[in-house]
Amino acid sequence: MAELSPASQDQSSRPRRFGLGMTDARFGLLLSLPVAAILILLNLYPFLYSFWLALRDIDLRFGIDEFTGLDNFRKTLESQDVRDAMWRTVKYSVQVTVYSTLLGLGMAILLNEKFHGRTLLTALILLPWAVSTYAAGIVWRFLLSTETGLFPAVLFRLGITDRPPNLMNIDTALTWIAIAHTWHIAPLGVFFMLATLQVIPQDLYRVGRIDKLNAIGRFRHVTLPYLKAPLLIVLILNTISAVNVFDLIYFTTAGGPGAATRVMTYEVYTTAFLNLRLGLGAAEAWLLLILVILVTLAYVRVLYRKEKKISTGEAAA
Amino acid sequence: MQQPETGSNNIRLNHVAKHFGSEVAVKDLELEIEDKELLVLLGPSGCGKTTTMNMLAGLEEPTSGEIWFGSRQVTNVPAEQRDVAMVFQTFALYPHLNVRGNIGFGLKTRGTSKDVIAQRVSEISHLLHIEELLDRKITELSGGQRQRVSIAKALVRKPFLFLLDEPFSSIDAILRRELRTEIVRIHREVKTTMVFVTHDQEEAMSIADRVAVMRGGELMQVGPPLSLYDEPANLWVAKFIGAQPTNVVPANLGERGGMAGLFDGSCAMQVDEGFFDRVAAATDSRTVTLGVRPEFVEVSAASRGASSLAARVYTLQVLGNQILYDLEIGTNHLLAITSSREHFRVDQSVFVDFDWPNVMAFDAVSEARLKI
Amino acid sequence: MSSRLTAKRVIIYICALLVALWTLVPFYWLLNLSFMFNVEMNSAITHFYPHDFTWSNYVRLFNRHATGPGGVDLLPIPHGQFIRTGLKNSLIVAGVTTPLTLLIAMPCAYVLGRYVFPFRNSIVMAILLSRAYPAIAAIIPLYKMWSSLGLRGTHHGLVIVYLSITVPLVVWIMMGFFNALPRSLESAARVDGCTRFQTLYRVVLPTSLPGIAACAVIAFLLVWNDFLFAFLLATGSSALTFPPTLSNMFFQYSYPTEASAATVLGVLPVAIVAFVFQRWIRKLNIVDPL
Amino acid sequence: MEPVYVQLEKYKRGLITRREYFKRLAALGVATPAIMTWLETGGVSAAQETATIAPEFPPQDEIDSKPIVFRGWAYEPTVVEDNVRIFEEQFTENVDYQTVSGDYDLIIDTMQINNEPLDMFYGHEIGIGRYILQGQLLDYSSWWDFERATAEMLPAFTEAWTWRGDGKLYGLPYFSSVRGTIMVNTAYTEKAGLDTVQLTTWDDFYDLCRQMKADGVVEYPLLNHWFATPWATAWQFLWENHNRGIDLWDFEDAYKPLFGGDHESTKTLETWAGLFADGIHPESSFNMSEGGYVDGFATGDFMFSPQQTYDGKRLNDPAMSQIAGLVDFAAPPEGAPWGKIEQGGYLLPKRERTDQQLARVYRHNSFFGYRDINDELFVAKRWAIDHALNSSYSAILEDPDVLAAYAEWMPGGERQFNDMGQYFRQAVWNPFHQCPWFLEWQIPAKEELESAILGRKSPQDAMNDLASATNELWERYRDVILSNQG
Repeated sequence: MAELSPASQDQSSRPRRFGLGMTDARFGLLLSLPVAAILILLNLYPFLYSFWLALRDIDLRFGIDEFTGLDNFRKTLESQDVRDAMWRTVKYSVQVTVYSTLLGLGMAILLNEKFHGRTLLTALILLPWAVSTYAAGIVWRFLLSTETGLFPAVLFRLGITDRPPNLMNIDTALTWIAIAHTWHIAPLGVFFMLATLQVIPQDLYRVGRIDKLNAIGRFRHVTLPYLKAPLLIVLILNTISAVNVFDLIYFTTAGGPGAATRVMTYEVYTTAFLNLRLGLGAAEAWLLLILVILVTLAYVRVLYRKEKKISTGEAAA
Repeated sequence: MQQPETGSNNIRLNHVAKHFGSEVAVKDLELEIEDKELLVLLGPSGCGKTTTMNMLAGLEEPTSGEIWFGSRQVTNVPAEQRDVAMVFQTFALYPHLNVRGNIGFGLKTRGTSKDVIAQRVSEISHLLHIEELLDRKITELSGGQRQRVSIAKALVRKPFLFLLDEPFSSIDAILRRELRTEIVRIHREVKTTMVFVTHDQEEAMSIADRVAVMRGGELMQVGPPLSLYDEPANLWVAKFIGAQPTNVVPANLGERGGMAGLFDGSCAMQVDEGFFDRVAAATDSRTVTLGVRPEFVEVSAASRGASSLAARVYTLQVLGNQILYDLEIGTNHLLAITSSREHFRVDQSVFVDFDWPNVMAFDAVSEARLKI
Repeated sequence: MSSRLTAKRVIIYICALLVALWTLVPFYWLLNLSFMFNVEMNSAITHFYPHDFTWSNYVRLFNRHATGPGGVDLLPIPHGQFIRTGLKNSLIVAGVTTPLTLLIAMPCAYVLGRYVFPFRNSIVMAILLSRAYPAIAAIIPLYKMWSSLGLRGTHHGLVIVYLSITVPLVVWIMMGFFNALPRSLESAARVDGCTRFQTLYRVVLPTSLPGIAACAVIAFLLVWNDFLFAFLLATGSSALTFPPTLSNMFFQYSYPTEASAATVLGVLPVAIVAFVFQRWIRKLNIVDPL
Repeated sequence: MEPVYVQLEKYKRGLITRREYFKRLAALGVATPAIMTWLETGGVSAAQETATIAPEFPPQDEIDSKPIVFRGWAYEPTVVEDNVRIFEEQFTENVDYQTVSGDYDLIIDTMQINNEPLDMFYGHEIGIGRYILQGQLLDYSSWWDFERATAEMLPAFTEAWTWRGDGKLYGLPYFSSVRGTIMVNTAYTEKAGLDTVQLTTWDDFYDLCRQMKADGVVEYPLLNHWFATPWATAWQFLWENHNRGIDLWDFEDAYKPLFGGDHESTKTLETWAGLFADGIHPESSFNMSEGGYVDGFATGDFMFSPQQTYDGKRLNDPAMSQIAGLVDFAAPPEGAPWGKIEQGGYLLPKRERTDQQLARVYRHNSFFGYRDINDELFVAKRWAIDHALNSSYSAILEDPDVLAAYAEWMPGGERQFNDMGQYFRQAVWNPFHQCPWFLEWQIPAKEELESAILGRKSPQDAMNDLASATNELWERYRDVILSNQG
């Protein structure tokens, strides 16, 4: 007859830590409770509260606070300023998305090649991403300024212009800020795409060579199919980042010259904070939110299949 | 092999089932694991053997049914309270601890004193010949060493039940053979109930006291390796067990002493009368499926009459002192193993006879083995 | 064949050089300005490097005098005290938020990556949406709430707000990280006698240290770099963090030289941290953990 | 003699002046242990003055428990801190001083809305209308030195601190300046062979700029007050039209806008657009911060620029400027208004206070905005001497110490100092700055004016669009304003 081993006796004499009642479901709920609380109190509640605010005419400066229904939304939709700002946001976002995605792709392809200093360069390109948007704004403000800027000085020294030109003018300011934004955000896409490039089997390129594909052909038929999904996600993330731009504008042009860089976030900032009309500002923010949600939904759609895979995949393992 | 005895430390699975959503991983499993035996859970991937093992370990809760460790019901007891130890396919060694820390971890979590841990670790590392590895990092070990460490880690606790989940599948073939013998040796020394999961029937046959064969979440058969080989419960087990696949020959036995149609009548041979009688005693149907292991297929250059089938050598493989022939009979194929030194060439015409006393017969519909 | 390869290598090195310039020149220019005297910066022709190199802008931020060109006495930069307080506050707020974030986020990320439980998918979806929620939209209700709760202009008020940003992001990243860990380690731990909870902190977390450290860096950067929330929820208070105090150097009287030096003080620590940890950060799939 | 508590009551109610009160108290020979303590710790020179100090007012323990809350703008905070220290020493007081940096108006508004404790804060005259409408501001008419102080200020500057709605004084200035003072880079006047620059009208001034360009003296003769900060262009539009005698507002009807496409002011904008189109003014100014704008002139690229009077010091500082020693004031036109008054001052927020606390706050605020314990204009003079922030108190404008300090920085010495005094006397106050929705108005104003200057819109369209944006504001707030002015 067998007897219980000593180890088993050790075990049975010890008090139970989490009782029999601890199931996977309860464990999951218990551990995600703090995060759920944060999401509800600091994300969901303010989100609903902002809708409540949008239904009121709240003018802190003049102590006005009354329920006006959908009036703020009507004003927002009718406002030419808002329409212009929305259009600028779209123009800006498209620029940022295109520049940063293309640049990110280019840098990823470059960093996937073998050359001396590749490791260092890979490490360096993280820096613009690490220093945040406001710092990117400051840095580019100084680069572009007519008085102290590098670019105008170079153009002047090279004799291309007869004095340091004003690059940030009413026509070009938005584009320059988009370039600054690109400088800041492109690295994120680089890492994402580089990770994908590095898992493409080299054999596929060998097969490509055997099948007499040139470099462009190999990119189209081997690289691109792999990059499709990450590329799409990078596109969407860059777009969201661009739509939400604020610090960059605040630190460079503050909406000017004229209204050239008054994007939607700046419009919301002006209404809600400079003018302290929180209700109207909240309504404008909702318009911005809808734009972001549309982009995010695309994101969710891309990820949806993977998400489904993970939840059933757990069960099978 | 020993007769099952109803000891107080036997492990019982009563009507255990596990569902994942609509997927049924294990279906109404009835199994008794005897005290101190080495039971191998054998089956192809997806057969439910790993789920069964996880339920034994307490890593999964059964959807229905009960699990008993001796007189203790453990159905819903989580792993940490079950006193089981487990060796994983991926070794599952903690990378943040060294070998010594890994081996002692399970004891430490159970509050064993430091001195006892040190003593046990040194005992077990001696048993597994890994004393010199104790202060190494996990990343510095080879695959075989890792496996030994993970076995040591499991054994050090002297668990009530020792589970091994395909422990050798990520190790190369030669080492795997060594470790098989090792496992048998260890089992003899530690005298603990072991459940060993594998999809490799050769491995199962070579180490098991008893083998439990599973398929599609169902238990097909339990028994000592030889009995599985000799008396498979059904055609599937017969095909699954054995170094070379069993030849499956659909047959219409016809009249006693007459010719039987094989392979849906595409060829005919005379069936041994003794065999015919035994089949006739077991079933009314004349249509059965014959299971002929390749070692019971005889190949000769000359025909022995009506009991021989004409065939052609399609391919041959030399397996050391034996030769495996793939023989073509019309459009059908039969495998045969001979240990005779007589060679046949590819494309040579040969004659095939069955060693009738060793031919198995299965019900053509249920595929259950006919007790003949 | 060999000549073609050489041409390709030349192109690669040219591209690498361009990428390096694109990345580093803006930083160089910031440093360049920060090492100039005001007079030199105001000269009619912009200098590409400081002809009269000086640390004075940095020194003067720390309430010290310096000697300018021609022996002129340069007063301390008045704004220096705000910059210093701002750096201190940023350190406090980021320093408190980061460990709290890890404490709250890690268990949740683990169960989201590993377990099936009620509301799991709702939580994942909420995290996803919270990440896309525009800060400027989020801040309007928070401004009102924080004002009436008396949380405006306090360190803990900022910490709470930052948790609402860092926690979802870290959960999002680590969820994928935990999901990619070999499952057998946890099974082993359970069999070795660990409860689910012990498994988490004795096995899963110790083996995930690189990922956790990288998340700590990301959370720290996120808080350290935030401008908008601090700007609107802490201005006018002694809890104001670095970025909004810096912004004030761009409104009225301050020189690009001085503002550059102040910017460098805020940017340099994060640049160094990011550079040191970049290998780990890159390993995390920040963008798409699923 | 009345008993002490009666006199205290009178003092609190402003029925007797502080001096009178102290004199009477001294005459009563009141002395307490508090004064002894103070004598031991206080300085020797201050000790001479202690005879006139009311030792029982306010009681020492109350001072320590409830500090006076002072929030200031983040300009030279070390100087302010030192002033706070001096005040605390002079009066054995307790002050909680902190600076605000960032978007000042937004922050102060937020603090006011949240009823955060505040006894004095820095503000511009342009803010008082807004604060008063919020019901957040207390006036200074019951302050004991009210009449004496207002009599010492230049009238236009007093007017700036006086709310049009009730005619009461709401701020005490610690510095005053004239925005729009024309600075001249004398390197270019020398090149052009000009002795002095005597201004007459804005049109003549702009003609001079054109002339300089035509003569090839300088690429950009003018750096106008058009920079990126929201109010910059808007302010010059207000003051220049005011100087030109053009009325933009109906002040009686809650700042109803009079301008529009056909209005006279559109011509001003047309002139501006012409300056830009003809290359008199550079495009880069629209990206400059306020500091960048001053520094822009300091690069020496420009001949003229309307600046603040006090910027003369910075522009002539060799540590800051490329054109140090070359910056002069253009002489303002004889008798005609020029530029715009701009002051920094201290405002007194409403909050629950006992009368005694109010007396302490009055004493505190008058130290920073008027006179110290020695009856000196200490704070104002210190700013004028150290930082060229001048004062609307005539005494400072004529003070020999201040003149001496100016002569050190400015190449023109006494002549320049006198020119500056002239600017002060001729500066005007545009009452629109008191408009409660002034901040809101700046934003569309900047957009529309800049669009017209940069040639994106015709001045007529810009002014029409600005008028319609302004009308919206006017309609929205008209009733609130009229009821408050009622």
